[in-house]
Order: sequence, then C-alpha cells, then structure tokens
Amino acid sequence: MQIAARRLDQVTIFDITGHIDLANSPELRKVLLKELKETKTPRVILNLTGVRYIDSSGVASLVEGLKAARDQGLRFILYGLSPSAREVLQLSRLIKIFEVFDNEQQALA
Amino acid sequence: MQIAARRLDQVTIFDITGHIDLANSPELRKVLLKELKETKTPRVILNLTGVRYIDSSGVASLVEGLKAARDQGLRFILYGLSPSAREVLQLSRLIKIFEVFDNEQQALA
Amino acid sequence: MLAESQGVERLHTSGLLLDLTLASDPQLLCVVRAAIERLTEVSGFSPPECRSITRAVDEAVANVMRHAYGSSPDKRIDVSCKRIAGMVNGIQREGLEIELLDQGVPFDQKKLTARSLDEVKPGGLGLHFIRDSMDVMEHSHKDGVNRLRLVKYFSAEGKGQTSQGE
Amino acid sequence: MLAESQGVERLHTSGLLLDLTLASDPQLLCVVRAAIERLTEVSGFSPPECRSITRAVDEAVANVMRHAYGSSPDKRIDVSCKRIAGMVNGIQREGLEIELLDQGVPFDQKKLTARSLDEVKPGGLGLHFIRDSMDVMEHSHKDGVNRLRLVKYFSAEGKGQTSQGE
Ligand SMILES: Nc1ncnc2c1ncn2[C@@H]1O[C@H](COP(=O)(O)OP(=O)(O)O)[C@@H](O)[C@H]1O
Ligand SMILES: Nc1ncnc2c1ncn2[C@@H]1O[C@H](COP(=O)(O)OP(=O)(O)O)[C@@H](O)[C@H]1O
Repeated sequence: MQIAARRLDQVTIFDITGHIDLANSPELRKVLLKELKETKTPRVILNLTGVRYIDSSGVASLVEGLKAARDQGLRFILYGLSPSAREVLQLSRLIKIFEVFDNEQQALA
Repeated sequence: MQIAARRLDQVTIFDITGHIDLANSPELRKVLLKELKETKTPRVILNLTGVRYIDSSGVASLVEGLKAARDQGLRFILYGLSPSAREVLQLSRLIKIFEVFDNEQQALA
Repeated sequence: MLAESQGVERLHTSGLLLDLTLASDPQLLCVVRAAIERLTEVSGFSPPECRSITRAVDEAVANVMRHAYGSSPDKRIDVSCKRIAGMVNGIQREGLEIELLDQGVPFDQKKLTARSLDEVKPGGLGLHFIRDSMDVMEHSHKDGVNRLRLVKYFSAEGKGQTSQGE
Repeated sequence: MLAESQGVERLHTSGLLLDLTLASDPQLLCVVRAAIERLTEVSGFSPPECRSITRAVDEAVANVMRHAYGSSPDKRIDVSCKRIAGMVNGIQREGLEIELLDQGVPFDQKKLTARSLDEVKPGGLGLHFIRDSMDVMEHSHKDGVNRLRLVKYFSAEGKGQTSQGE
C-alpha cells in the first residue's frame, strides 16, 4: 500500500494504492491521523481508485480517519471504490456514514 | 480463456482474453486451426491485449497457428503483448518469427 | 443467511484440491487471497461470490493471526480446500469447503455473537463478513487444534450445482 | 545464468513461509501462479523477477502434471517455499527456495539437456524457461519421491539482500 498527499487550495487529496489489509492498515491509520493533524483545508478526500481490496482492519482505519476529521470539523470524502471495497462498506453498514463519490470530479464538486 | 473472431474485409481478428496455459492451450490450438481453415482473408491478427500470461504450451499453440497460417499463405500477426507474454516469446527466441505489433492500428496498417 | 450446521447432513468430500500452509505473518494474507480468488473462479463461482469467499477466508486467517496467535508471525496456519457434495436439508448440493487449522488460543465461543453494527466504531467486523459470505461456519477445538470450517454452496444456477437443483 | 549447484555452500533455510499442496489438475496452475506471484512480490523481488520466478514454477508444476503424472488430474503435488540465506561462492546471499515434490515417474536425466532453440517447433520450452529464471535447479529422486529444487537469489541491490553484498 502507498499513500501520497496532494494539498490543493481548499482540499487535501490522499491517493492510496494497493491492498489495504492487516499487513498495512496500522500504517494507513498512522499516516491518516498524522496527515489530518497537519491538514488545514476544510475538505479531505481519499482517492481509492487504486485500491482493489479493503479488509475489516482497513475499514477500521478509515473509520478512525473519519472520526479524526470530524473532530477537526473537516469533511471526509471517499471516491473510486472497487466492487470489493464498496461491498465491504455496505456489509459493515458504513457506506452511509462516509460521503462516497464515483470520481474525483464529483468529490471536488 | 476466451476467443472471439471478428471477420473484416481483408483481415480476421481473433480477440483472446484470459491466461493461456496448460489448462486451455489445447483448446486454443484447436480453435485456431479450425478458424484458420475457414479464414479466407490474407491476414490473420491475434489480439492479445487481454492476455496477461502465456506459458510454454500456449507458445506451442501459437507456433502451430503460425505454421497453419503459413501453409495457407496467410500473414499471422500478434499485437497487444503483455510484459510476460513478450518475455516468453523472447525467451523462446520466437519473437522474431512472429510479426508483432503494439496495437490494432499498427497491426492493420 | 447462515445455517450454522443445522440440517446439514453428511457430506461427501472430494480428495485433495488445494491445501495452503503458511506462517502467521500478515504479509502473507495477500498470497492467501490471490490463491482463494483464483480457486473460487476456476470452481465456477460468480464474481461477487468469489470476492465474498475470498474476503471470508482473508478475515478468518487474519483473526487466527491476531487472536489465536496474538500476532506472532511465525506460527503455522493450515487452509484446506475441498469440493463437497451431498444432501443438505433434503436438497442435493455441491460446494467448496475451506477448513482453517491453528494451534493457538482456543476460540471464545461467547465472541461468536458478533457485535451490533448500529454503533459506528472500528473493529469487530470480521466475523460479520465471514457469516455473511458463507453458508456454513463451524468452530471446533480438539487436541490443541482449532478448526474453523467454512462452506459455500453453489447457487442453483451455479456451474458446480448438479441438475437436481432446488 | 544457471549455477547447477556448483559452489553452493550450505545454506540456512528459514522455518515455514508458504507450502502449497494441490491436485495435478491444470485448472489449478493459475492458483499456483497467483500465489507465487504475490509471494515473490512481498518477498521483495523486482517485477520482472516476480514474473520470471512465477513462470518457472508454473512450467515446473505443468511438467509434473504432464510428464511425471501422465496428465492424471488427481495426483498430489507439493510446492514448498522458504527463505534461505548463506554463503554462495564466498558471497553472503539471501533468496527464495521453492521445492516441488511429486510421486510420479522419475525424471529422465537425459532430458535435462533441453533442445536447441534454433528450430522453430512447438514444445520443449519449459525447461529453458526454468533454467533461465532461476539461479539453482536441481533434480533428485529418493524413496519414490521426485524433488525439484529451485532457488532465486536476491540481486545485490535487492530488498532481501544483506548489507554484506558482493
Ligand atoms: N480465530 C480466533 N481465535 C480466537 N478468537 C477469535 C478468533 N476470531 C475472532 N475471535 C474473537 O472474536 C472477536 C470478534 O472478531 P472480529 O469480528 O473478527 O473482530 P475483530 O477481530 O476486529 O475484533 C475478536 O475480537 C476475538 O475476541
Ligand atoms: N517433471 C518431469 N518429470 C518427468 N519428465 C520431465 C519432467 N519435466 C520435463 N520432463 C522431460 O523433459 C522434456 C522437456 O521438458 P520441457 O522443456 O518442459 O518441454 P515439454 O514439456 O514441452 O516437452 C519433457 O518432454 C519430458 O520428457
């Protein structure tokens, strides 16, 4: 898994690639929480286009990111969910907790 | 593995998808030889864009296709080789035996 | 969704199909997923079924790593996959049986009642995913070995299903 | 390209990493490839190395299916993967060892001199691919078991290489 941050004017985009599972979800959590602390934009977007798989520990890391963002009053947006990633958020009934969009254009709108 | 034939005016294109290995190379061989018999176009093109892997038995089936095409005086062209497919033809020193192009446009030119 | 062994009559298991033995290192989870994804594909499950069986096995193996082995990365996990066929609730069915074996801390049966999903909090989702994906999920413990038996049947239209159907 | 066991000093093998046991059914080759591809990736090999090790194992398993077992699809094949480390020709190296075991027809040592590639004809390419990909390829036969030992070392810059280098 790789994470890179693009800091734009009003929004920070995290481009994540690779599978998110028990092997790297602790790292995702750490990086997300650290990056969120430094985030001064009102909106945070996770680009998951390059993520084919997310396990339950990855979902947990996303929930932690969402909570941290909310604590700071930031919007926390996901886009580019693979079929498997979408299913996992649906199964955990979290799809409605997150703001989910299809692509970057919609996430930025 | 799936094979579909597109019969155009001067050329027949076989769109192949999936891995080609010992599990299906006999089928590839059979279909190719059968289709080649029915081919009346002077040029036969194999679209391998959707083929990520070819093993030695798959290479053998391609060689049989090439030979059958040559026997009928047809040109036998490959395009869309994945890194692995290209490597396997290089390793077997067959890359120079086949006419290989990058994409359909070049193969049709 | 889940028939926890109720009404499952004696099933006939095929011989060897695929067994994996791996170290309890989370780095190897992607290897297990890749193998199970392909195995379910060649077995004839639909793409969503392949994804969901793969997810269930991934979560079950991850649970063994974390809970049974307390995250030691060099313990042994066995994943044994077989084709099965037989009568289930009076219906002839075929399916894929996946057994996980470990020698770690026995499973706490009280934990089997997975937490409610109404609360938004991290953790406690794995068992939900496994139950949701599989038709059978059975835990047992014997002679120091924990066994988790998962079964997914082919749907009536599925490739692996005999003509006797529903 | 291939050091057929010459100069290979005693190597230390790690404990369990990944073992696969599969039926000799060509349908399962894609499962083996998927697992080996991921395993080589997480082991730290480069993408071309991952492809070439995967190809070698695929060809070796296909050979066991066709030649050792004469295409019977229900025989047993073991693929055992371990990390190894030790001195090779006076250089400290680390690598991945993959052993294939079968109980089929013993390997004919005369066949080991693979055919010339100058002739354009189908067949006879598998052994070329295996030799080309791997640093070590050793056949042995004992007590009715054929063993093919394949080793790929990490390149000096490779992730798995110790600092002692070349
Ligand atoms: N293989 C196992 N061995 C022992 N305990 C387990 C195992 N799998 C699950 N458990 C117990 O069940 C609980 C719920 O598991 P799960 O739903 O996967 O969520 P999580 O792993 O996030 O806690 C775990 O916290 C653990 O106490
Ligand atoms: N595992 C094996 N057991 C027995 N014989 C083998 C095995 N692998 C290869 N051989 C022999 O070596 C020959 C060359 O193998 P290979 O280069 O893979 O080409 P091919 O399999 O297309 O003949 C085979 O034809 C076979 O006679």
